[in-house]
Amino acid sequence: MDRFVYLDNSATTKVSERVFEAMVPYLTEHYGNPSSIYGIGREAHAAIDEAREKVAKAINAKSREIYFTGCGTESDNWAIKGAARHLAKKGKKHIITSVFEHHAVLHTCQSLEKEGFEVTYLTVDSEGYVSPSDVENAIREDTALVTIMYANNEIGTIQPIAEIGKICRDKKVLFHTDAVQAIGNVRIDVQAENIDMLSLSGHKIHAPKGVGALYVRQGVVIDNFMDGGAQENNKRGGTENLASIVGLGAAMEEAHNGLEEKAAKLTILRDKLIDNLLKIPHTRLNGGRENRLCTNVNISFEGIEGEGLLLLLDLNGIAGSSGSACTSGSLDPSHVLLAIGLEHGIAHGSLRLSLGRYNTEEDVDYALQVIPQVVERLRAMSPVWQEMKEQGLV
Amino acid sequence: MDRFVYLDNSATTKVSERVFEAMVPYLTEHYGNPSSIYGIGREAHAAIDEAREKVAKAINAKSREIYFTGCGTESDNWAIKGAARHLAKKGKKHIITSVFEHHAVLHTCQSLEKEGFEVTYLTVDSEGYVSPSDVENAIREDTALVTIMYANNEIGTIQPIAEIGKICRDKKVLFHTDAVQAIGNVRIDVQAENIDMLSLSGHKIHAPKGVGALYVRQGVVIDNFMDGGAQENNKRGGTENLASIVGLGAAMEEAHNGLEEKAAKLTILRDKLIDNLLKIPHTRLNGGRENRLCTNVNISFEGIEGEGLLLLLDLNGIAGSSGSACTSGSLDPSHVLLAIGLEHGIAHGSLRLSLGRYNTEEDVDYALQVIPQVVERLRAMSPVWQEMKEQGLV
Amino acid sequence: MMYSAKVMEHFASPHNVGEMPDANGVGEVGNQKCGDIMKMYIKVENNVIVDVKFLTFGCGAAIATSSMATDLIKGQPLSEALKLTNKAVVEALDGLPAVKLHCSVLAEQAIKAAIADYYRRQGIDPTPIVGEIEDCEACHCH
Ligand SMILES: Cc1ncc(COP(=O)(O)O)c(C=O)c1O
Ligand SMILES: Cc1ncc(COP(=O)(O)O)c(C=O)c1O
Ligand code: FES
Ligand code: FES
Repeated sequence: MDRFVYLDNSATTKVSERVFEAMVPYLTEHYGNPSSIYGIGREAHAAIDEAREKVAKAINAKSREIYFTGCGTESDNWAIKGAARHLAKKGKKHIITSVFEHHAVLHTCQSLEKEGFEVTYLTVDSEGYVSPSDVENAIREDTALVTIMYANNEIGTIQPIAEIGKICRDKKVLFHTDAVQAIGNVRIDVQAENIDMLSLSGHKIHAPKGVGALYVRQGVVIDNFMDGGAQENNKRGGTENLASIVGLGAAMEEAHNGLEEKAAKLTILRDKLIDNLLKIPHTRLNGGRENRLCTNVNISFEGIEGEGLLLLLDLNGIAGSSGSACTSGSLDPSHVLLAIGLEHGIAHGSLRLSLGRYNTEEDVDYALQVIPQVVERLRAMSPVWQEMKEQGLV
Repeated sequence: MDRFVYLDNSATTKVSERVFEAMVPYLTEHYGNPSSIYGIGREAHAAIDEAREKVAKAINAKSREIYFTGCGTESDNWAIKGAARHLAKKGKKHIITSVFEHHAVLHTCQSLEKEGFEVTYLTVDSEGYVSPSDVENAIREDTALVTIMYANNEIGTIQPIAEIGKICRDKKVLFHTDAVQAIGNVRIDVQAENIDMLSLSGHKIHAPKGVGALYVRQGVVIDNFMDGGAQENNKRGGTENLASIVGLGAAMEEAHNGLEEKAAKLTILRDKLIDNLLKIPHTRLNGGRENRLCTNVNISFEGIEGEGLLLLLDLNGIAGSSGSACTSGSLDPSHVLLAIGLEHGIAHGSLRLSLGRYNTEEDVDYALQVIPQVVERLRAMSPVWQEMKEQGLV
Repeated sequence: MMYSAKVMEHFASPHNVGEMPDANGVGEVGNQKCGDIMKMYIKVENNVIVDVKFLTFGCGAAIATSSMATDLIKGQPLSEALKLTNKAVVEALDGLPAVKLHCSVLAEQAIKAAIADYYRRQGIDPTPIVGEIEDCEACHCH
């Protein structure tokens, strides 16, 4: 099996050639510490400034509103813990989020609960959207922060961020959004959408793993998360992840040049995948079709279990992911699929395919050739499917 | 000016060729997410496991005791905040550290003070050593943690870690050491030295900036710092910094093979620098000579100011620092030099030269040719020096 | 998480898959909530398992353990088949990741359940012979 079709771009992406080339000098000759005052130190500093400009520009922020971090998870931890702990001093100890956030947000909120914060977890509808009026109704006198993801990582639904931003701004409550999945796929404007803080991560947009950024609107004050040296304007200690930051800058620039064309192309591929996979009987699309990332396909196949599906796809050279618990070794299937109302059984049999810049129509055609066969094979050995058959359901 | 002599290896180091080559595949073709179950995901996972083995082996730890982080600063934050917050639940809210720790430790302790912890900052003697009996005397019923750096980043003094480790173990108090500067220069054995937690950082040992590790002895429980996914055995969320972790593994292996030979070679270079720089009149060595990193030279020149010195050295192609990289460019003189009793004036006129694997005797000879001239030039234009002259002191 | 070559072999080409219309013992364990359901069919003649088939809804490890377990009991007397432990199945597969050990527990239980069903059909109380078969609620595989 020589063919390799990567359809897991929401898990991580390949570093682009341009990004790699931008990084190499900083992994070789230009190794100065950005805090040092001699030549290679100043150069390193300038390279970081340039990357900061690029990140800022892509989301319509100012350069000094961008802070580099070690990953998307750190950005989420910092934004949420930093805001919560800061505002707790003013008696604000309530946080609003949704039940289907990424674990970087959910587990952060849970750890804040142990610190004495109260968290409201908004439910989402069966299509996978948070309702702005739910946000509005949940806001209290003591609400410190609303944190709602820009787009869901499993089912790709794009949330009504501008509306939520407007509500929060009107009610004078801080608004953070985890845009890790949206960045590069949706054009984001932090000013127009009234976003106070935004998390992003390099490895979802063809920069390396292990670098992220947090946008914090000028005037918003949050506690530091990483105490240390004077880097990042005294707000985030630690010698800067130089090469990866340069890579992130290059990746943001690349992602935002021609974003619309890329999205249009991917939407066509995505729809071809969805339409054809739905032809397999007893199959459902998870997440609404309207406001959906151009990259995301999430389908449940009744009667089969996701890990087996992934392994068989792997044997056929296709990389995808699943909301099955078995993949993660836990008993519970994806909290996202349960949140939109799926039963355990069917949640276990879900497949996420996520497209990226380098996918072609041939990739999609190949996947559409392999997947129905694989599903059929697994169903043939599934007691659940046999039972459905006996009951005349299929 | 073509010559370039890098004598700031305590600020950061050049990525070694072997490390770079080990990283490249993970920045190009092997881009899988280590949590994914298909081929390139499993490969990535295996690469991280291998790096973990290498890091563990270098300090005589077990592989499962090593957690990868985003930098040395994160390791320090996690160890100290994680232990403090965990033990606070058992009523232990006292921390012992020293006045001359790195800011990653000091600022972390200060932020814990705001959370209600009490911190004892031990003074150090004029040679730059913490006294084990001071540690012993400071331990109380409610002491959660002792954190003392392995070797000081500015003056290179190696602390009596094994003795402090023994005291802490006997008193059943957790012991953390920031070994960011010691790693690769001193052979460390976490078991023999009774170290419970140890921080290290890649970019001081020829791995890239923006990756670190924390050793946590098996059985020691601390709170998580970075909440998120199930990575790092559920203890540190965030997609792993794949390429840099692989680089860190390779760098640890490289640093620990032949450590003694490298140290012997560097000690000779270091002593040549120290002996010859001390021939310049009104000059002092900061930090004791006995237990001193083989890489560290820290000299104060009366009557001059460090930044001018650095800039002139830079013009001559020599990279050095005047205190830690993080503090250069700030107005306050180094807290480390003040801690060993230097006056503000002389603290300002200090120069740190730090050797690394790639330095040669020619580098040292060149530095010894340039520095005396530069010092003389600055003294000639210094009113302080002129006054000393008028008073017949020089 | 990584599967051994043996696990992948049994997963990719499982042995003894399918239904068995003329089985004289059928056992089913697990539930969809646990993410794993195994159905085991046996044909017993003269106290020997002459044929065995399985259906499994579950992960790669579940499918591989089903396949291996059926191989191990095929042609064996019932008394031997009852001695099969999940540990033996795991060993035969060159090990399983720790998080997957529960899937092998299920294979052992599915066999017991099928044998119990066989005895029941013969009018014999299986409990003294087979013992209790734990269901998922009681499972301590996690
Ligand atoms: C002693 C010491 N601790 C911690 C750090 C912080 O490490 P990093 O820059 O990787 O965050 C440094 C270096 O900057 C250091 O010298
Ligand atoms: C929505 C979302 N938030 C946060 C993260 C975490 O980012 P990182 O892996 O860089 O920590 C991810 C991806 O893993 C994600 O999809
Ligand atoms: S069936 Fe879910 S882990 Fe094996
Ligand atoms: S086998 Fe179902 S929970 Fe263990």
